[in-house]
Amino acid sequence: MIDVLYFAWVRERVGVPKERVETNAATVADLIEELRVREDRYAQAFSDTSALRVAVDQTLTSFDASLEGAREVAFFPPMTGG
Amino acid sequence: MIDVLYFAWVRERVGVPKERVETNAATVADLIEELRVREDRYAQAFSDTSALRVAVDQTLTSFDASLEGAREVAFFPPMTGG
Amino acid sequence: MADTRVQEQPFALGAEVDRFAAGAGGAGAIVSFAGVVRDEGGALSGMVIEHYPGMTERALADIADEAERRWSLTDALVIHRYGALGPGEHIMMVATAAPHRADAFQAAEFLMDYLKSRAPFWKKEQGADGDAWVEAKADDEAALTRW
Amino acid sequence: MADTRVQEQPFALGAEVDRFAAGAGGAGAIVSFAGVVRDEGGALSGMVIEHYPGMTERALADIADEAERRWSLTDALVIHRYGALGPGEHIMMVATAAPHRADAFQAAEFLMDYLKSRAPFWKKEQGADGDAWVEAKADDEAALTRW
Repeated sequence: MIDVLYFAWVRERVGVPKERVETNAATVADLIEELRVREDRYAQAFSDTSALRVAVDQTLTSFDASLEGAREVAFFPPMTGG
Repeated sequence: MIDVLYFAWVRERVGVPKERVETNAATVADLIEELRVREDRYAQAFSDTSALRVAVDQTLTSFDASLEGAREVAFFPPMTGG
Repeated sequence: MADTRVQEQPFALGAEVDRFAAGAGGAGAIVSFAGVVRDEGGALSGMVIEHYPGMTERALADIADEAERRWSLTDALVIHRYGALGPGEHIMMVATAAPHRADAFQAAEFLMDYLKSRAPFWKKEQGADGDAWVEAKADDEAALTRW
Repeated sequence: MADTRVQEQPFALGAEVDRFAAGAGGAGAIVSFAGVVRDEGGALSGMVIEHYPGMTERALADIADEAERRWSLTDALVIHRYGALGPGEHIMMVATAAPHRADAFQAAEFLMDYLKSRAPFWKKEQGADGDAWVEAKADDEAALTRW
């Protein structure tokens, strides 16, 4: 079980800001593949991963990052702070 | 006749902030030569012109600048504003 | 030690600058930056800023720490708002204090470049044609390469 | 149009930043810089700033005009004091407002570089060992070459 968070238009496409996901995905990329085949809204949100960023346990990382021991994964578009 | 102004340590060496000088000097460098031979305090103030800056009519210029029509010449060390 | 704040409520820019300057003992140079909601000639009615609670606080503290490691600063401050903001409202500010101006300026620019692209905030602008998420600029990502 | 002021009396940094920000319509970015009298760990008891009345006002206006020519600014402000100042007092400030942050930062740094070396001010520091005119730094003159 892992907490998956969505922000900005990723959140809007998925339809929820946060959910607990039952998964054995080894990496972020594996988790994305699992989600993508579940429902169309996930397929929409993850249609272009080059437009997405990911954080594992609140630290920016890459899509091939391991999920071993991870409690929280977040998907969002490039940040627009400042 | 021209107004000559001195600032910072140039003023301190010359001993006055401003004076009217009777001169027919054609350039700033000529004026400096005239002053230098007058009194030792001028010789002290103008001993190293590389440490001095000059403005003619309130505009920074060079020592070979003409004094034709000039009303005011000012001598001072490099500026330390800001 | 840098002070970093993430908050929904407005902040008073001038009062923050004064308080920061008063506390930055020994500094010869104080730089501040404030980001303001533009109205784009009336085309924008406001914006909503979403953020990632928890990660945001960590990101701001990390970015401020990095600035204090890289430059000789006596203090640094970052305040960033989230939630709904109207035109003319202050979105965020940074302030830096240093013995010399080059450090204060560079650290402030560094903080801004990193806040733009590495702090988890997302802006949605509200205009006459509806709402739209602000897209990250390639320029902003490129700005990071200078540090 | 830039506002430039040469004055003996103190100015209120935060209040000036607020007033400037409020008047800088359409700007997305507000940068301010303040120069502060350092006490050098108690070694300095203050400073006296001499200036060239008449030329100072012209130099500040010219420098601010040049900044507005070179960058896309919505406003600029320069305030510079002269006379006697104690440790911790604000010597001067600049503020710039622009649609984008790069312009605001660059214009503020440009203003500072030019004020340092091209505005007719001279600082005399008062220390335990007597008074001494501050010497211009080669770094400050070199800083002008980047513009």
